[in-house]
Amino acid sequence: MAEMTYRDAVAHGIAQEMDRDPTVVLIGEDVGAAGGVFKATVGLFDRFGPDRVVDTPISEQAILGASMGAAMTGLRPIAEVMFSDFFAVCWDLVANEIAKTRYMTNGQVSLPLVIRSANGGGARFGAQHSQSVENWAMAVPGLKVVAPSTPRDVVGLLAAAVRDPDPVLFFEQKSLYPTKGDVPEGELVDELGVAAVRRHGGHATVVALAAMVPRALEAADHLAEEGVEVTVIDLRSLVPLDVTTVATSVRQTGHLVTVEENPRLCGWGAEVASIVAEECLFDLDGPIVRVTTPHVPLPAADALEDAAMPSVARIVEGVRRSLC
Amino acid sequence: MAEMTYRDAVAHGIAQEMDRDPTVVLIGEDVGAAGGVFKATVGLFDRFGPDRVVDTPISEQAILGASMGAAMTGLRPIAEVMFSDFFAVCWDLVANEIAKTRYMTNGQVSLPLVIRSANGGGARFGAQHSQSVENWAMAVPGLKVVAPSTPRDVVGLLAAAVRDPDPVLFFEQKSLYPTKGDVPEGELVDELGVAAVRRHGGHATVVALAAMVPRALEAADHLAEEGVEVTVIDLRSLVPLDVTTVATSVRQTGHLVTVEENPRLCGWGAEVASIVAEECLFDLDGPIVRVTTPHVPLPAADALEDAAMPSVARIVEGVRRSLC
Amino acid sequence: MTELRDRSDAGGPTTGAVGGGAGLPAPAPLEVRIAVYKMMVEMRDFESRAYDLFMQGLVKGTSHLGLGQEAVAAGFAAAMRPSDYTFATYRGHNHTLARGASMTAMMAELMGRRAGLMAGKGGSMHLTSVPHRMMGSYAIVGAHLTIANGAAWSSKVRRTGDVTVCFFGDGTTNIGAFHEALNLAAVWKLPVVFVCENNRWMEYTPISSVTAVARPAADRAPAYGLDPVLVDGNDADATLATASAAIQRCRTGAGPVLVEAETYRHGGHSRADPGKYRPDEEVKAWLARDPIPRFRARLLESGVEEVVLQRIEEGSRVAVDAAVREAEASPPPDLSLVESDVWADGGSSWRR
Amino acid sequence: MTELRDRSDAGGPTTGAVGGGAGLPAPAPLEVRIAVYKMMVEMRDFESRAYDLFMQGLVKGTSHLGLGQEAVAAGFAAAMRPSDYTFATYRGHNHTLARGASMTAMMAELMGRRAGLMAGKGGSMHLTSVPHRMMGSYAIVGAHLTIANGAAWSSKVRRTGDVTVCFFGDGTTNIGAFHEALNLAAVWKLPVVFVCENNRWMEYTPISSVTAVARPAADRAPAYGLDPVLVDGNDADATLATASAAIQRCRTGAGPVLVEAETYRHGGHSRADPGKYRPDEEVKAWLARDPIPRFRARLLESGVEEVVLQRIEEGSRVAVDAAVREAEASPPPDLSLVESDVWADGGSSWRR
Ligand SMILES: Cc1ncc(C[n+]2csc(CCOP(=O)(O)OP(=O)(O)O)c2C)c(N)n1
Ligand SMILES: Cc1ncc(C[n+]2csc(CCOP(=O)(O)OP(=O)(O)O)c2C)c(N)n1
Ligand SMILES: [Mg+2]
Ligand SMILES: [Mg+2]
Repeated sequence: MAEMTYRDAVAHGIAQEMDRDPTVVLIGEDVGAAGGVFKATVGLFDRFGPDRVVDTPISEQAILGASMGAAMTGLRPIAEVMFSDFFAVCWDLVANEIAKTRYMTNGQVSLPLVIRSANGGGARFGAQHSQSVENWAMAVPGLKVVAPSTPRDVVGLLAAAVRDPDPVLFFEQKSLYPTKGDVPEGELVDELGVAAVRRHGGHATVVALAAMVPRALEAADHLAEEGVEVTVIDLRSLVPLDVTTVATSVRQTGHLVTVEENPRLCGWGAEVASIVAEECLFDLDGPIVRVTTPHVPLPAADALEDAAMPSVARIVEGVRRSLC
Repeated sequence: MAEMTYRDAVAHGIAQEMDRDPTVVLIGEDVGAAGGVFKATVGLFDRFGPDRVVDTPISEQAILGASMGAAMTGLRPIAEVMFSDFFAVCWDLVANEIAKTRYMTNGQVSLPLVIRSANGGGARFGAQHSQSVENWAMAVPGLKVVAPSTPRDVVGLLAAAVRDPDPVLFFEQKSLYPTKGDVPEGELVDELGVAAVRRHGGHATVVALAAMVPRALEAADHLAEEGVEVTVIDLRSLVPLDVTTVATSVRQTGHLVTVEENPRLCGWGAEVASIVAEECLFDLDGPIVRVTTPHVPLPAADALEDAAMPSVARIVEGVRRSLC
Repeated sequence: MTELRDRSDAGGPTTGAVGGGAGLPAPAPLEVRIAVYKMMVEMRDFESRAYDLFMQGLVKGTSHLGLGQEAVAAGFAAAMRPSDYTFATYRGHNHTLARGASMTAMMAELMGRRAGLMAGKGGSMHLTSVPHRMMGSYAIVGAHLTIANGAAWSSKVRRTGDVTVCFFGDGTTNIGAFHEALNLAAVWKLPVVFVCENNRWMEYTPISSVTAVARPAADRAPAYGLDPVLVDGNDADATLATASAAIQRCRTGAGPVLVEAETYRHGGHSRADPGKYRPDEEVKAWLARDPIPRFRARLLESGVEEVVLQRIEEGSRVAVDAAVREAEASPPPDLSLVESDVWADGGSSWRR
Repeated sequence: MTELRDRSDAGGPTTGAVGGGAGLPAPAPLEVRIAVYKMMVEMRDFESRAYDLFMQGLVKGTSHLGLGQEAVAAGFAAAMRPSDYTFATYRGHNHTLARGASMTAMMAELMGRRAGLMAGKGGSMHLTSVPHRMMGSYAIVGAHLTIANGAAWSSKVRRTGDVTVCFFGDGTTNIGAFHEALNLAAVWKLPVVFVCENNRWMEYTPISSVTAVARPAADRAPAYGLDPVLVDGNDADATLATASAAIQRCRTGAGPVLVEAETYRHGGHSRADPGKYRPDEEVKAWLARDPIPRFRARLLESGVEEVVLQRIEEGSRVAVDAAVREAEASPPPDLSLVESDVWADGGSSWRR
């Protein structure tokens, strides 16, 4: 058991997979000699050399295209898109090519490929470097979508993603990079699509993802002080989606609150809410409440950004609303 | 009153606005001399000339960038992205620049700009030319999103979009191009964000968009034969979203079914369902049912494509499921 | 031969090969040239029939024909070894045939039948045959140039010596992905040949009206430190020679090659488009340069007997007839395919 | 002077202006050059202070400084008329100052205060001042070149005679949008000057290691039918002269100009980056070419009195001090701004 940061867990997890499988390569802007702009790939260049840890020009389409072509023909690339906002400059590769090619070719082509990206707000970087776009990915059939909330999960889910035969978008929440947690020694591999129940409580089910998980847990502490006990589910993966764990909990609590960092419309919470409203409607004892960033771009100033993103207070208030 | 096709209504609507306002310009691939690949801009080049109806290279980023820069500085461009699938090659302009610039500049920049695109399936064009991506747009704060279902609405909503001071994504459902309908003589201007109730019935509320509207109406006919009377709401616009009309109807019927052409996850129906599950939960007498294309890319073969998209039979079945 | 020189001594495009093969080296062995002729005839027959079937409503959706552009596909395919990779566009029938895919499976794919190359899931614009190293036809302009880089990168990392050949149109040279792909290929010295089939039209728009340079690909080669290479794309000897030189250069690790092949499509852009927007004289002049009769005459000159060519032509007709018959006999795909093969486990489930 | 010639007679890049201004025409009038000096000094002082404030935690988030690159911003701004448009990147403080935006508003924006140029909603990477025709700083590489085209297109359609100047880095020349923007500008003959500030580094990666040509912008100009233009970006006389010529050319309707200005950033890429990845000698050599002392010496040679320059320097310090004071005194923005101005009606409602 070693304590490490979420940031270091990324490099640790990549190293575990590159050590194991010589076909795993890492590609992206400044991922090599510089160790990544978030310092999440430090040491890999020295350890695995420039043939396996490859710096690129500012050409996100070329990065993902190269990764896709390589995945089609025997490599298992891990590509980095530096900020998830930049998926917009290479969305054609992600949504139209990588997601659809196995299907269109009736299974002729396999794309074992991971695309990592720094996602989310909290760093005062403004509207073009702070988005939570996991719902962009979730909306496209053919993509698996993962977003760990702890250093341990970074390693376990990254290993699962690299070993998965399908394309996986791996969202690293940038506000979590400095956070610390225990990571077990030895090889660590998780399964995609298994949520984690981070806290048990009978009054309501709170479903969160990535940076919203610690915040939901903090809200749960506050609520416990007033006698409200909530279950907090960390989804960990949006595709596959662990409907079983969510539905089981909602059947017990009768109340559902989702906590999403993304702006309101068509977030993953809407999907979860719609599933529950179809499959567990008669188990519900109160409205399904979604706590999200309002449907606005993120502002840059610290005071404004803090006011925009779901706060502990807003989560607490959301749970209260769901209970009435 | 003149009968015209949805296709002709596009050119008619554009002409109405170009006649009225000399700052309106049309830009895109083959929109000019060729009259558009869907023949939806026929006649405009001859009528308004090459300075106002401008053919471009295959450079979607350049098309939308030029439109944005022009909108910032005194023109009101209507840009065409030939197939909505191609939004993926210029998503940075749409999602990061056009959507966010007013906000980021604290209102210094206005972007009166319409982006038209042929959306949706049914033409056997396969997975990269058949997507319904209105939910991609809905998920991005700063974009208005419109999708007419009739020739009349094409004209009225296009006029509203062109006159709107904000960026509007205007989705023309390509399977509707050959359909016909009456368009009143004289200037026609609608309001964005007003849904239309296309049929009244007390047993359930069916909410549909674009090509799913006629299909939902057909399903309503079938259901009426078995004594089930449904209200069919044509949303017409996703942003702004006419929550009032939907909620009012659900409060009366107690049942909600959404009919979405998009693949399942994070479609607009999920958002509508989550709103209703929050605001009208205690009005619901049955599960909220979403009828969507399954979460797969669209296949090309006619038999497969027909099986994938929401059919009248699946809508009927969905309504029945919502009633139990 | 179109020489592939270092950039240092390159002034303008290398135009030696353009204009009917004057200045070419001794042509390829006769059996190779005959094989090229056979490919071209089969492409022509296959696509002509596909067009008829489209007009009869049996080919649904859309199709983009390479009628008139056969010498590019055949010349390059003949210069490739079986393990080399092909990437093509929606105008990819010829390139798929050229790598050896089954005519029946292709025709059935166009018709949306169970026997289709992808069981109907891809359609005309997405023909793919991985066993033939035909790595796909791509329907959105630009992306596949970057994907081709990936296959070439993989070949380089895995040290297989394979070369990737990537075809695209003149209109494609104006999209961003073209630029990113060419730069990366050059910086990484990838074994990839980019082949621009310049048929002068981007759908209904003349390429010259939307492009800042006269030769959309060749005039951009120097922007990537590459030699400009132009070839007469309607001259099968010339395309074969250029292809061989380019592929050879890649195979030796000298980095990518960008070729511009000047050619013309005989028909419209897609579907039922009659192509009326093109000036009559332009069409007439290019029809007179039809690569098939031109190459046929050249083969006769080279001593091939008429009967050999006739046998090829007859065989092609028979093969296409059989393919159409078999495709028509194939039922529609099983509807369970709709939800199959999103994932490698064969399914499409997104939940647990 | 960097001559702007027709492509026809252009061999390599026009390098006349590089290397200290030898061969330049008579410099601009003294009052213009003094104004340029004043701008440069203010930029230097403003950004040095912004860096200190960042290290003190008062500037949050990120900031990208143009320390060392001032001669580009000042030279171009001095050649523009007030109605011309500027588009810049996240490294846009200098360009925003150069167009006349208030130091206080800019500093307050960096600090996330109510008095900010965008009331804190944009931050350092998005400085925009429409009244000064500073049409924005863009934080995602590439897009703004295409947007600049739009402003130029609009000027052309509206026949205003205004010119758009668009700044970007060397690393930006490898992204797709660069290619699309340059081609469209050339085809449409837009009045836009694209200025590549080649500071040799793309974040922590040397541009030469990821680019297929030696001069990332100039060597690509011919791919768009344009003249390659190189200028010593650390020589304010040279940038001013090149800017004037380029803008003049655009103003007369001759189409776009692509300029590559060779320069260097004194500090790291962003935030607290010390830029240690750069070779010591490289940094030393470029610090020795610091555009400000160099231009100062040149002005003295031209007969400007020392006291004039000292007064400028003193005035700049005072102005920056005042700006910092005023920005620090400003409260955080009103929280209602979070949901304001998504739409032109001032609000952000998505429902009815
Ligand atoms: C990104 C994108 N934009 C537009 C289209 C629509 N489109 C399909 S083919 C085509 C013309 C392509 O021209 P060219 O590259 O010359 O190839 P050709 O069809 O002549 O073989 C266009 C604009 C597309 N498929 N993808
Ligand atoms: C599309 C995109 N990819 C990556 C980045 C991250 N990034 C920000 S600045 C930068 C380097 C830009 O280099 P250059 O264009 O030379 O400009 P400079 O910073 O040197 O002024 C990178 C890679 C980005 N902002 N946008
Ligand atoms: Mg073409
Ligand atoms: Mg740079």
